Amino acid sequence: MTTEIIIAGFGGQGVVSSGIILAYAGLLENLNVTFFPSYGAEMRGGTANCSVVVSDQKIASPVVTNPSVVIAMNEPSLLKFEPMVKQGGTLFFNQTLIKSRPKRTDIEIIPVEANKIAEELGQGRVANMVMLGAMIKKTGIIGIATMKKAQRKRFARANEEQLILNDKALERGFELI
Amino acid sequence: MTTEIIIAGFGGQGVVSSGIILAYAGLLENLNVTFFPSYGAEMRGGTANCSVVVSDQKIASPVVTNPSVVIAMNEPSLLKFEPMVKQGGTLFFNQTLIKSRPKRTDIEIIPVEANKIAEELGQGRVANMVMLGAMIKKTGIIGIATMKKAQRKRFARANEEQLILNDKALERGFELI
Amino acid sequence: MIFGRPAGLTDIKQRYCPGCGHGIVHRMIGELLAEMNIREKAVGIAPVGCSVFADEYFNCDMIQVPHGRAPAVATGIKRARPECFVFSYQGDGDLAAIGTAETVHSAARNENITIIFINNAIYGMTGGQLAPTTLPGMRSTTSVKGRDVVKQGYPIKVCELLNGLDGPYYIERVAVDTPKNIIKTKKAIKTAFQYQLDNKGFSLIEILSMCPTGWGVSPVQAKKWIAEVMAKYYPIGEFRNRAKEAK
Amino acid sequence: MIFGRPAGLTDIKQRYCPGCGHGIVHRMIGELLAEMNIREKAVGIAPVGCSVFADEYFNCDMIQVPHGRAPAVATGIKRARPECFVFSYQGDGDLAAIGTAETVHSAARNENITIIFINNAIYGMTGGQLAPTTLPGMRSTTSVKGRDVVKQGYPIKVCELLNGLDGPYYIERVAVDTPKNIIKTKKAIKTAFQYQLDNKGFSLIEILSMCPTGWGVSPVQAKKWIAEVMAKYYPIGEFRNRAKEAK
Amino acid sequence: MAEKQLMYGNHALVEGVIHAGCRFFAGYPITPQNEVPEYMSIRMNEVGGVFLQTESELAAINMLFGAASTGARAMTSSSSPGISLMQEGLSYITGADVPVLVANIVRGGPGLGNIAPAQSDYFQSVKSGGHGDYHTIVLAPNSAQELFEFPRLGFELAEKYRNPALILADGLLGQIMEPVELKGEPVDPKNLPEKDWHLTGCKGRERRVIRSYDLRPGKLEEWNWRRWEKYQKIIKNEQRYEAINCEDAEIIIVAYGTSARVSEAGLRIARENKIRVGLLRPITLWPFPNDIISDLSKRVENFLVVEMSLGQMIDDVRLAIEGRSKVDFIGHPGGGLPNAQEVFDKILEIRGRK
Amino acid sequence: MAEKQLMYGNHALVEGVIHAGCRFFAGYPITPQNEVPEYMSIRMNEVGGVFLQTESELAAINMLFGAASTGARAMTSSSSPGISLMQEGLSYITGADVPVLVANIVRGGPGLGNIAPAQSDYFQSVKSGGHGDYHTIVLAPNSAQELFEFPRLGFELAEKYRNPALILADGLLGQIMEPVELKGEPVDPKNLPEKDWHLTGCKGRERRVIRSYDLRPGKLEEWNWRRWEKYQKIIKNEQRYEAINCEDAEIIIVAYGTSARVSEAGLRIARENKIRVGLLRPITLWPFPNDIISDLSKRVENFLVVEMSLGQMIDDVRLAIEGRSKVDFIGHPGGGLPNAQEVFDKILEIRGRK
Amino acid sequence: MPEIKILEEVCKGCGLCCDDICPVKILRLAPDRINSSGYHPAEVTDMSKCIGCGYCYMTCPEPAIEVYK
Amino acid sequence: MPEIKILEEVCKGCGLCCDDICPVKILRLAPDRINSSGYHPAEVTDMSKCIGCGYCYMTCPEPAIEVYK
Ligand SMILES: Cc1ncc(C[n+]2csc(CCOP(=O)(O)OP(=O)(O)O)c2C)c(N)n1
Ligand SMILES: Cc1ncc(C[n+]2csc(CCOP(=O)(O)OP(=O)(O)O)c2C)c(N)n1
Ligand code: SF4
Ligand code: SF4
Ligand code: SF4
Ligand code: SF4
Ligand code: SF4
Ligand code: SF4
Ligand SMILES: [Mg+2]
Ligand SMILES: [Mg+2]
Repeated sequence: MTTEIIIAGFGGQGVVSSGIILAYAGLLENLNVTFFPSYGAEMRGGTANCSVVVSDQKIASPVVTNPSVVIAMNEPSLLKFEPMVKQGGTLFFNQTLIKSRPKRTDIEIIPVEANKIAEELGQGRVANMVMLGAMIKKTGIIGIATMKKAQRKRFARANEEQLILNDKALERGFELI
Repeated sequence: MTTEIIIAGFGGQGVVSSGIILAYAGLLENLNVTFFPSYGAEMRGGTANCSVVVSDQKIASPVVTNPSVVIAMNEPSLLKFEPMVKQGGTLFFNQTLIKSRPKRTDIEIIPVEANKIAEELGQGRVANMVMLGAMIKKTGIIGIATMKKAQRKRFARANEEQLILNDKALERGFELI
Repeated sequence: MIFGRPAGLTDIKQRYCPGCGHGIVHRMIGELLAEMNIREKAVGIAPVGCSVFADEYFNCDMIQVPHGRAPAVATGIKRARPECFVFSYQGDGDLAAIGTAETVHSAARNENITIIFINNAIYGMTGGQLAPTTLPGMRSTTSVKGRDVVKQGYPIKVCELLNGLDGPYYIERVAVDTPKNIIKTKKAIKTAFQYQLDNKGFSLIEILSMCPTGWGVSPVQAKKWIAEVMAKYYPIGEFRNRAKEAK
Repeated sequence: MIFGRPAGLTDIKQRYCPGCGHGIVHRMIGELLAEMNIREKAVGIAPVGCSVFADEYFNCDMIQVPHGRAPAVATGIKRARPECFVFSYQGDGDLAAIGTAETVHSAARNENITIIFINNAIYGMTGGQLAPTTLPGMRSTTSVKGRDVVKQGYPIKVCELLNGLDGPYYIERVAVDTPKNIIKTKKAIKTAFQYQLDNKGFSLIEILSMCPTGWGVSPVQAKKWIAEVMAKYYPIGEFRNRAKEAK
Repeated sequence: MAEKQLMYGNHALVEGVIHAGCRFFAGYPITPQNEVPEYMSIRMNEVGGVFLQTESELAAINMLFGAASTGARAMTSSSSPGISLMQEGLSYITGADVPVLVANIVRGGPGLGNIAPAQSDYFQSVKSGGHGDYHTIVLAPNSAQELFEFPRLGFELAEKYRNPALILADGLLGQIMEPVELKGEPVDPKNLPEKDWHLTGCKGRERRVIRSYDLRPGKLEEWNWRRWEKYQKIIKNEQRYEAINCEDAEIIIVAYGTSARVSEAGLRIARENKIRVGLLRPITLWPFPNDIISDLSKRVENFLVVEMSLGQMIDDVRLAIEGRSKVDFIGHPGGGLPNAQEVFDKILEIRGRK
Repeated sequence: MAEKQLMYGNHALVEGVIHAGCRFFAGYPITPQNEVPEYMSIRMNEVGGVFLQTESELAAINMLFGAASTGARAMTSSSSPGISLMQEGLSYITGADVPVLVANIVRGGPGLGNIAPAQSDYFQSVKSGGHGDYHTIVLAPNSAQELFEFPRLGFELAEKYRNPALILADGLLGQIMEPVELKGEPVDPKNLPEKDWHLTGCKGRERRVIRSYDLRPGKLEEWNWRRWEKYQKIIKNEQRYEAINCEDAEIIIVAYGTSARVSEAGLRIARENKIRVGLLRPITLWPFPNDIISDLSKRVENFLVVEMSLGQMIDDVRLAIEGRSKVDFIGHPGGGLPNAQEVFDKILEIRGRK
Repeated sequence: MPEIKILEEVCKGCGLCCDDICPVKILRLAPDRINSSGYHPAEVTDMSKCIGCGYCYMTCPEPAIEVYK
Repeated sequence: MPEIKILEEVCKGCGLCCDDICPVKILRLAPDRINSSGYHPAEVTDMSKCIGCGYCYMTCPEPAIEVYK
């Protein structure tokens, strides 16, 4: 099975980290993975997004054009990526920051109060973890235990409280579904 | 008729001027002409030489590989260009500065005491004029009157004594033959 | 309204990071283009750097040019159309690294152009690498343990360097960390612009400017760092003013 | 024999014009390579310019490099093989025009190399065009009426320019017009060579040198012109010597 | 087998360079390859190598010229505009027969263009963007794994033939993360042999000179012809490619780098639909795998070239095919990416025409 | 008819540039084109134009970028190594759709090479030595007369298509003296029309922006495709060549510049010997006169390409011929010159093979 | 009565205006709100104190502040 | 007795050594001779005066002068 995922949001929303954590997790489960970030201007501003492919076969193309899963962290991302989701795919969106609502009916749509929950946990920055938790539960492509390992690989230099907070956020998201 | 000429010598020996004067002269006699100088290092040192083609037809190639006329102003030039002279062609060489002697028997060889005569005229620099005088007399491709006009075109900014001296040098060479 | 977005800036929202010094300088240039009535004859030059987008932000004719070559392009414009007002806007990597030759020679020619030089001691656009102006010991993504002057050399003090030339007409270093310095900065830019209008020749205004992202600090920490550290290494002041020498 | 062709020069007859200053400097470098016992670990860099042929003349390993890039090549050699003695030999067009950035930055890095800089105020090799060092009013084949500082800008004083940097260790300007100055020149070059051997860093020796051909005068007139005109505009002397500052 | 690590392509390139025994890097930042100098600055520090962030790409390529002339394995990395600035230097280095390694992580052009992945520097790389008659060996990886492996191959070929080698990779390959296996024994720089042209100081031997000029009449022409012979050898011995499902193919796609990966995805769809499509992926762009394509063209009617450009490699494909087969094209210039569906659609179209 | 004057090719070029109404020159000395800046400095002074001797070729090409952006006819001149340094600038200028004129008086390469005439910068000129997908219009004069005439043609084409134009002439053409007729009415720069993209200050109009980048997803690709359409127009409308004795030819020589003149001399020998040889001289190297060669290849069995290089234009000839005819080659790299006899001998050899 | 207007959608919450530059210290970042770009915009605590000096405007990179008299 | 040797074939007749640099003024360009490169070489008028200071050697670009003691 091959899952093609796009995660999108502001620079500061941990979009790239989310993608890398997913890729690490895939690798930990001995799957083939590719991760491809794409930014706006040379480095500054605009919205960032990344494509992650997780598969049990050799991955030909790391380029994702119709993802089966999209995580939209902010308004512009929703507008941009909702139309791309493959029929029958799943769209996760950050209900806290996104005013408008998805329109498609041929895909499954999962609203997540990512920032709200994150703020409850005391740190807006972990909204991406909440999203990831919800996503893996829903799609089942990766187990939560692996995700916890993976985020520790990604944030090797982070302090323990932060890592624990990340785990909590993953769990909160996981429990949502 | 097409005449292909190569003139060669040291930087300081007026090789390039000689070629340009010949080209001017050809133009004055409504012939087609091309002149092509070639130096050694970017600008400095070594021996310089130039190719002149004078013809009553359109000139295809300005590149001269077997000249019918060669003027050698110094030793290295003689060594380099003697072998190139077309069978039945003419080789003029500067007897004053060139110790060795041409060997070929299938071409006409004209020794000229160019520097000696020039020094007699009071200026070594006009040796090239002496050579030109001898060459045009021998080959008859250009008249001496035209040559005098031509050198005045070349040395437009020179003072009158110099121009007269040049004429004298042309004549001395002319008379040699 | 006594203070508000100047006519010399377009309405486009700027892409710079929060607290970036570029915006402050943009605002002042935008004001001067309007106040000095030169917007309509100005041709501005955007470099390669975070301010590559300056060609969207200044409300006048603009050209975006190869990395470091702004002074050459400015020279071409000014020589071809002396009636135009020509300014380039450049970062430290652009002006003091890859563009060193063009900077030095346009100054030596006393080319009648104005260069606004944003010294933020870092390569902002590409992600915070070492700049020719990165301070000794200062961290960057290519000097993670801090600039080692033995291996990576000493920073270049652009005003001091150009002051070794006979050519330039006006050279001054300023900063945008406090309102007081910001006001001084505007004055310096205005003086430089005026000298070009008076055909005096080459002016360069070096502006110490915050790059919170590249420095990895908050905007407020960044502005404090300018006063506490940066301005000590790059002293603020007028280095060359031939108008005064003349007197 | 007390004076004669030094072991640091090859036997190849030099292609320079009669009375050219390059030959005088070559001879001294050739002597020092032998006297200081560094010939066998030296790698010399020939520029693009009349001295492109230096790669035939110096009796040590040599590399001929792109116009103006000698300091970069020197950096590459020295960093890759610090045990080698590395010197570059460059003209004013090479070093102060197209090579400006490499010159400034190798100086700023205080790269442990020695640059011998032949300032003959002209582009000799290409036929006497304007150089960045051509004096105001001086004629060249691209300034037939003399250098017009308004249109063609002011000459670059390389020592004064580089002295605006913190990096360089030793900078001195000398001349080869008289035996006295020639002796001084050799002393300066020797000092620079020694500093490299002592790992002190960057040295540049600017040498005012005759180009009779480019100047359109006789060799004797040329050498007189250095004392009477050139050295007045480019004052001879030591600009930077960190060894002395240290004390 | 070393376990696989998740790595950026740009980091894999750095590891490959260190693994190949290179201890000299000089370069200037530019997106999308900033991770190369950044990570290189850390790794060179760890292995005691030289890392130089230069004032410009001109300085970088000329520092390589110097370093490599002493026998050091030296490399630089940049992206399109920076590589354009190296053309004079590359011409000199090739003219002086000095081996260096240059990586171009290509972005959209021309001009400042953008920072999206592109393959539009093909001509510059294989036809020699600098002046004079010369070629640089050009390797085209298509994965992080190959970005790790090709630096070593590049140095080996460069030194074998005394000629610069290029690694040409679109920005996507530098920016992706993939599992990479750090295969093989690392090269110890101390074991690299001294060659008879290295500049090391002339102690105990004749002095050596490295230059790219010869003003003696006719000599430079002779030198160029000698280089030509060298190039014939390279063309004969070093054409590299990967052929996927070409045996029975009725349509063959020619693509390299990311285009090749997307094309392979397209090929899979085609095969699922029982269409016999093959993929010929050039690994050396110079020497171009001319012979295999020429052979294939004797039995395959249709070729499809897929490039992230307006069409550059297609010239070399057509030169190999010499009119024997029809050549179709999918192109995406300016940082555009092809996708598998579009490749498959094109295949259907070609098929429809038959 | 103006009387003919004996002129250096390089001086004829200068006169042609002034004649074309160009009043902006920026350049850096290099043999074999030093006579261009030297004479230009005098002429620009006379006509009140701008002459700038720059600090480098990089500065020169970027000064042109600025000057031409204001609507001025701007040109620079250099030779091979200097042109290599302009590749980034040319890529930007093309990417910004700005017309400029660049002359390359080619010398032997690669590297410092020598100062003898060469044609080894063909690839760099026609395949675009800079990064990204682009082409520059390339004109190839073969006489001092054409060096006088082509600057005007170059500016007109450059402005018509908003694209840089190159004049590619081997060093011999710059160095020879030939009679030149200064034909036609000189262009008065004051009469050059203002275009809607000139940067002149935005008084009374919308502000204008000249740039070569677009970071918005997909936009740069669209822009490149628009430029591609422009290029198709140029290819369709601007292929220029001179055909000599091609009507009845059994063997056709393809050569430009000095090679074409030498080949014509060879052709004359052949015709004297009753051998039906023709000469197809490309005048535009880009767009390459593909169509005529393609047509000729449908009836002519043998082509002979003569270049002062290891063989570069021959690729474009083969792309036009697509295997229909046999292509022979005479090459002289590194500043070597062909000669008429050798061309004739080759013709005999080809004939002998039949 | 001088007063200022903060363009909340333009503000990037950099906080430069909220530090020590306002002579009457009436600026801060809104703790409770974020704008659609996800930034906490600056806000005025007591407009009546404003003296219209314009320092906040001068310090603002965007500028997201307008000052009225 | 110091003396110098002039390598006539190496000399380019530049005259630098013949100007004022020789303290005893014994150098001049041979008026009558030219070498095979066409230059009038330097010559010594009165060797006995030579003090072996080496100035001529130092001044000579080629160098075409050797000094012996
Ligand atoms: C020839 C070339 N080299 C490198 C780059 C990559 N690049 C873009 S911006 C930049 C440096 C920007 O730093 P600076 O000039 O200080 O501007 P800042 O972003 O700090 O304002 C670099 C190296 C490029 N675009 N072109
Ligand atoms: C890239 C490049 N530009 C220009 C040239 C032509 N060129 C050769 S030497 C030279 C200048 C030489 O002048 P200088 O450096 O002062 O040395 P000099 O001959 O005076 O000793 C120039 C411009 C070149 N070879 N390469
Ligand atoms: S990176 Fe630095 S300079 Fe660039 S926009 Fe951000 S803060 Fe400003
Ligand atoms: S041109 Fe000048 S610098 Fe060059 S060799 Fe002649 S005299 Fe020396
Ligand atoms: S105008 Fe002055 S007083 Fe009023 S808010 Fe701004 S800084 Fe404070
Ligand atoms: S300075 Fe401007 S952007 Fe920053 S917080 Fe204040 S209003 Fe917002
Ligand atoms: S050594 Fe001294 S004294 Fe003797 S000739 Fe030479 S300069 Fe004159
Ligand atoms: S200085 Fe040397 S070259 Fe000049 S004249 Fe004297 S000996 Fe001859
Ligand atoms: Mg910066
Ligand atoms: Mg010089």
